[in-house]
Amino acid sequence: QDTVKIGAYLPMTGTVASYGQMEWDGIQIAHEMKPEVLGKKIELILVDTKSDKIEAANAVSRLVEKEKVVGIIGEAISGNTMAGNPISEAAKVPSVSPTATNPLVTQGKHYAFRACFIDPFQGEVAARFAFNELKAKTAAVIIDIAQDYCVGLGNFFVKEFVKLGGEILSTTYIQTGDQDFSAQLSAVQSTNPDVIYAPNYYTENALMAKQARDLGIKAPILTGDGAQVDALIDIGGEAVENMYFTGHFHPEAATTERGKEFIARFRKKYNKDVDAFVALGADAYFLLVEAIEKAGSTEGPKVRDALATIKDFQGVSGVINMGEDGNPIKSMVINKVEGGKFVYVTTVNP
Amino acid sequence: MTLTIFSQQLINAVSLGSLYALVAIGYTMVYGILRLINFAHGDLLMVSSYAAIYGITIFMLPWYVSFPLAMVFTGVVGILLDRAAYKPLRDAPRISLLISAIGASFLLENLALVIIGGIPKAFPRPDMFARVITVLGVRIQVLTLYIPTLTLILLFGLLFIVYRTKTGKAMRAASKDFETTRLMGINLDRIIAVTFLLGSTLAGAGGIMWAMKYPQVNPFMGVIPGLKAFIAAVLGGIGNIIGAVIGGFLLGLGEILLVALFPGMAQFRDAFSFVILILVLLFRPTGIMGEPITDKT
Amino acid sequence: MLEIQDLHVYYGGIHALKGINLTVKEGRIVTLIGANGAGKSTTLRTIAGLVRPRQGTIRFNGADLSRTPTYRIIRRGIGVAPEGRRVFSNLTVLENLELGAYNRSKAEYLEQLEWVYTLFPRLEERRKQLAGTLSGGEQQMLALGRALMSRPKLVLLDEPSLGLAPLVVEEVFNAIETVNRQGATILLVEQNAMAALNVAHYAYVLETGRITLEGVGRELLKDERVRKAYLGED
Amino acid sequence: MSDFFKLDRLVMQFGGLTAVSNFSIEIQPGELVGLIGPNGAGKTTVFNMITGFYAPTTGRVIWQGEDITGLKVHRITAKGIARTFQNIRLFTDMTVLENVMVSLHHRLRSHFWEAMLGLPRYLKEDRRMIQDARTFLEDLNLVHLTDEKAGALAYGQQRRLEIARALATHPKLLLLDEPAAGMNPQETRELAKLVQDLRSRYALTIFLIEHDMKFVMGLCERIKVLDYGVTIAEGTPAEIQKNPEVIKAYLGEPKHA
Amino acid sequence: MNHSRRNLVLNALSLAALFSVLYLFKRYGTEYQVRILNNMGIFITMAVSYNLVNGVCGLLHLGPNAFITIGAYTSALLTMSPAEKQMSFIIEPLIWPLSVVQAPFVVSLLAGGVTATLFAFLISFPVLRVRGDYLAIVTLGFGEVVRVMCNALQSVTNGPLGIKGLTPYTDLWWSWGVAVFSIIAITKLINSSYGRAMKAIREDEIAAKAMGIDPFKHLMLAFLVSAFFGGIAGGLLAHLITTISPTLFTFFLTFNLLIIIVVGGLGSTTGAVIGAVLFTWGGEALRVVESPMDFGLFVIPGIPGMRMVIFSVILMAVIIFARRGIMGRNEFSWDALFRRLRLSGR
Ligand SMILES: Nc1ncnc2c1ncn2[C@@H]1O[C@H](COP(=O)(O)OP(=O)(O)OP(=O)(O)O)[C@@H](O)[C@H]1O
Ligand SMILES: Nc1ncnc2c1ncn2[C@@H]1O[C@H](COP(=O)(O)OP(=O)(O)OP(=O)(O)O)[C@@H](O)[C@H]1O
Ligand SMILES: [Mg+2]
Ligand SMILES: [Mg+2]
Repeated sequence: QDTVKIGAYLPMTGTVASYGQMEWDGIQIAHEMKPEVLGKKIELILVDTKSDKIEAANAVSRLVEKEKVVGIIGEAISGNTMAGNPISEAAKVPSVSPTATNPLVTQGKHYAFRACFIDPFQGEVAARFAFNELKAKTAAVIIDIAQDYCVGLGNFFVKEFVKLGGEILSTTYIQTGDQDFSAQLSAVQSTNPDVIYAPNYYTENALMAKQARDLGIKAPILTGDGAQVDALIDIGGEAVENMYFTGHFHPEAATTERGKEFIARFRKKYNKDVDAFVALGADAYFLLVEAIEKAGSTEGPKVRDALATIKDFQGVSGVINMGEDGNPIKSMVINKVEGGKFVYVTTVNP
Repeated sequence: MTLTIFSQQLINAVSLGSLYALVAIGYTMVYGILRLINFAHGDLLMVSSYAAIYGITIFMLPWYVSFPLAMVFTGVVGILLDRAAYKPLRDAPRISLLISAIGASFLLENLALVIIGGIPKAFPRPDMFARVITVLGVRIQVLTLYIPTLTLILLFGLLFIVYRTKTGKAMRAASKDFETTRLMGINLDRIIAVTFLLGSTLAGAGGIMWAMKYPQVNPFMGVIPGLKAFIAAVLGGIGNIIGAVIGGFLLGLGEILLVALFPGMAQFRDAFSFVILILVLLFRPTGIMGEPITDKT
Repeated sequence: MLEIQDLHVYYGGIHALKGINLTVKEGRIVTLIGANGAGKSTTLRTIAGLVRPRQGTIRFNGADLSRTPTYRIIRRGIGVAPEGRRVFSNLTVLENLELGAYNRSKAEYLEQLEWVYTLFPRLEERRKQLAGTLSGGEQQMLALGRALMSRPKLVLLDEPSLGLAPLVVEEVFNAIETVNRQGATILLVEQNAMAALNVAHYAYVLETGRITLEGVGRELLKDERVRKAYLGED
Repeated sequence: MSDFFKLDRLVMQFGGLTAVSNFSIEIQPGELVGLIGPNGAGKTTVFNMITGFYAPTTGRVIWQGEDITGLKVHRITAKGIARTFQNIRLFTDMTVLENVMVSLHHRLRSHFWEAMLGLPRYLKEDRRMIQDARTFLEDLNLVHLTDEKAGALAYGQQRRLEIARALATHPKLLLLDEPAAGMNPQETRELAKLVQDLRSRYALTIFLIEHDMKFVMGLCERIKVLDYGVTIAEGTPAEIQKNPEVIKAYLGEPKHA
Repeated sequence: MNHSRRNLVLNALSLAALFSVLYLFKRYGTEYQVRILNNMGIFITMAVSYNLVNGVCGLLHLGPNAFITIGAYTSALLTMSPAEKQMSFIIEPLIWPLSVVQAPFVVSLLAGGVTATLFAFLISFPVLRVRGDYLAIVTLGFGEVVRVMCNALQSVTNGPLGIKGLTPYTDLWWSWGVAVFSIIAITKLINSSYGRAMKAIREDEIAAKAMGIDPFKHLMLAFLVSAFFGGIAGGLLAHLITTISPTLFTFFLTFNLLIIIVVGGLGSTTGAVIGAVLFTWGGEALRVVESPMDFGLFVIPGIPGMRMVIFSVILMAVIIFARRGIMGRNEFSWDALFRRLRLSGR
């Protein structure tokens, strides 16, 4: 065999197609940057999951059995990753999800890894940042009830913020796909919080910020990496100024060489900034390739062991050490929007 | 809750309700005449929004040219949709038509996904609509005033067409019986094409208003409006245009007030619109304005 | 005026009309009688373009109708009162009548309306009522009135007396004769053979898709076979 | 005074329109009564009130000593009143046999799970239902069409199937709404014979609406005449034919070819 | 008489053949093939039971996902070990009786079916008061309400985080065993007097009432039976994928089922089976259009998303070409098959 096959199962169609498409963009650039491993060409095989669990399971099954891949990237959504994981686990094929942040994804799994933070960590860091740096004593939380990511971040934020001595004035909910948040925002406005924690995806957050602005809400909005996407600034415009993010990196000052090169290539090809989905998609690829290289083999168990012990990995989104349970340990960067750009605020170490 | 906040919430409700109503009238018009649950209607909103965006960004048209053009374009897409997906099924069972509509909806969404991509685009909202005015502490976006006005104008226009013109009467006849409509010397296909043109152009208007209010356009943006329009249309009584407007307003009002009065219940908002619907149907099984079924034995 | 030659019609595998030849001369009342399922309605439906013949021609004032869409056929001056009434139940009586005159000018419409109202005063009484709530007989009158609204040259009537009170049946047949006298040609399908043969100038007897007998109306009344089979005499 | 079947001052209003006012009648077991009147007089409405499709505005329907006003349609059928429809309403996509078997269903004793699992009691009942249904088809001369789709039948056959289906509910009172409509005189005569026949064979009481005067006058023992919802005459066929009011409102001047 | 004997033998033979094929796949097939076959079995159960309400009774019911969801959650919560549950419910702990109970798979499946049936019973009162499109939207609503509840009731469902780590009990015997059982049971019901009553209601509810049939009772019966099998199918699905969350059960699932039964032929159980087989297999087979195609001289790069575009086009083409679906309202029968064979044999 003259090629090494790496499979990706991503939502290229269906309700969360944009996440899959962004990640695929990142993976392809990463593949351009590193097209070979162990002296062989890497062949990338993409399988669509239609944003659906049944298809996700089929997809992994197909990658493992039919395409005989040695490693798997995916899925973008935790729920779908949990549907795919057990299959790659049983086949002893290591998998790295770019953005499945639900703690349950890797829990108890041997061959499942991820490139992103898990929800509790991000929620807690956000709470500490809000309390210590933004000097917020009161907060309102707006959570997308349909996303495990948002529910996870929101809940861990609340726990930590209260522990620090802050007060949660209100917790209110939205649903993925909602476009009108005026009622929720008006309700929040009446409690006049110091900060609004809205750990939702960029699609909801951009519209929410706009409507908050229109209603005259001044409190800063703090959110997670799922919102740190170029389109947020496109859509939100001035309304997203001063929105804070707990993220992986800031594109203007990448910490690693690889990150710099990646950002440059990405800009050249797409003429836009790298966002979390793109960067994490690339890192999932780099992590797998690095592990294969380190293992000197494409055998599942060896690659798995290599992945589990990766140290000081120079990723696009920063330096990664693989921790327990397949969850990476890396520093968190706080960014904000200023002048229509993401700018660096501070770094929080794990 | 202070009076200001309450008034603010009322404005929010009117704003949302009138948008629902606007989408619902186009929906109910096609629905009432063809008895077709046009699942692709929502996707026409998406088509018109993208068309408007490209009109402005690629063809550099001013918005007052681009928007009407986008509406016309959507009307034409509607006619094409009828030709390709519905006309061959004119005398087929309704359910086949429904499946064709679902297929058409999938097709529009996935074509957009393949051609344009899933990442949302910003809608270039002209500043004159984005302005916010403050009345007694209540902040009102001027768009909030335009939408109900437009809805009412279109409502009366549509009522006139459907109830006062000959074409309108032919439409209503077609809603009951295609064959006999043909026996009146009416060109049924033309009447249906006109119906689609009107309904789709209305969808075009709805799409642009929707995108101005929520300036984020993606291939799936029509799903929720389509569903809400369906609810509003049924709530008001199928095929009843005034009913659709009432249904739309009621839905908007209900959704906002639920969250306003019980912010903790916001997670049940989507379920709540169905609960309103079910309650109404319990007491009026054919909707608020729907005529009782006159099926003689 | 209407000339049908060698007409064959199929419903899927069922051969419903097996080569029909039939002529309707201008100004006449021609009737088509026959048992249930003989193909009477099918003949009318084929003329109106609702069913397509597999073979044969239908000429109306010289033009072939067999490939013309229904609405064009109607516009050439044919009015149809279909079997089973088929009134638009969601429209009012008046709106139903208006649609009957879809391709007519306002003036012509008003004139015809006046006339239909004199034929059937009951319709004027109920003009605001939804057609769906009319009684069976009222609906039949409406269907008939609606077919006349376009001032057709040829009127196709499919069992217009079905379900009508005796007095009204008489009225309907009187109306048919009146309409005819005022210039319209009529092709009438009827079960009520007695009444039909009485008003008709010419008649055809249809049996399982074939014309078995034809002749002047009153003469057929005397025909042995007809008396036995359709008039119910021993 | 018996309580076999009695309508007591039935009134039916639709919005402002009084379709039937103060309609009363008593019918004795085994009688064959006709209901005639101009179109829109309210005849079908009377049937609809008897069978539960309309709830009368006021008035009562007494059936075998019981007030059944406002009961659900299927309950009334189960109590032994069956009807046919003026505009034929067959189950068009089902076979002739199935159409009749539907009417036998309300007498089925087996539970659905017995049917689902194919248990013996159900299978036995099912066999019996098929036999029953066939006898009704024989009675109405439809056996040769047993496996045809009802929608493919000719009109006259459909009318007969309607009657077979109503009979299969095992009624004591049969309401026929214009059974001869759409039939030619020959078929109408046969139908009249058939109705007589069925009446004696199944010990039926029959109440029927019809516009074919030959049919009504030859068949009914007693006739009631409605006009604008009001009863204008009642009596034997001979009396009715001579009644000037009936002639004026309904029959027209006798004129024979 | 000997025809029915022959048919019985043939039925038994085909069942034996089916299960031998399944055995061969289980033994020698790849996990991928087995997975698709499992999906097939489960979708057959869903489609056949859904068809009972939509096809046989003629109601436009758009909420089968509600029953599937309820069956899936019930069954999943019952088979999980208390320890696993405690680990999974990281935001709010699972409420008491559920947190400690554990039941064998069979029991959990039945419980899933029964819970779904109970729910169907409760909602049948408002649902069956309305008809036509009103019924469509009300049932669609119940599907959505159930999904929203699954998100909101975190102490029962773990909200959007979902439930994971279920034991993959569902194998070919289970998925196809249930499929075969549901086909037989539902076919028997449809062909029984009860089924005739349901069809009569579909054809003409007014006439059916006049023939002594209680529409409410019979529609409810169909609704409940459908919910029961839907619930069981949900339990099977949960234990095939081993993880569930509310996103599995959106109205897209309903649409898929509707497509299956209409394309197969609304009202035909055979059609529902064919539709389910085509859908589950076809969805995977269509993946070729997305992989890059190498024509030797030039390579067409795969276009992600093309599969769904082509799927929509095929769907519309099929429905336009075969308006009443593949089978219409006909059923497969040996008699018809033999008639066909004899005819073509001549
Ligand atoms: N849509 C149809 N599909 C299949 N067969 C049909 C259809 N319409 C009519 N037929 C058949 O065609 C034949 C002729 O029917 P047609 O309706 O023309 O008869 P008819 O003479 O009008 O009878 P009637 O007096 O009962 O109205 C009948 O055998 C009938 O069963
Ligand atoms: N559901 C209804 N809503 C409003 N009006 C109705 C309704 N049903 C019947 N009517 C009216 O009641 C009157 C009586 O109707 P009905 O059908 O009983 O007449 P009928 O005597 O059976 O006439 P026909 O002999 O023509 O069948 C009619 O004027 C009709 O318009
Ligand atoms: Mg006929
Ligand atoms: Mg009547």
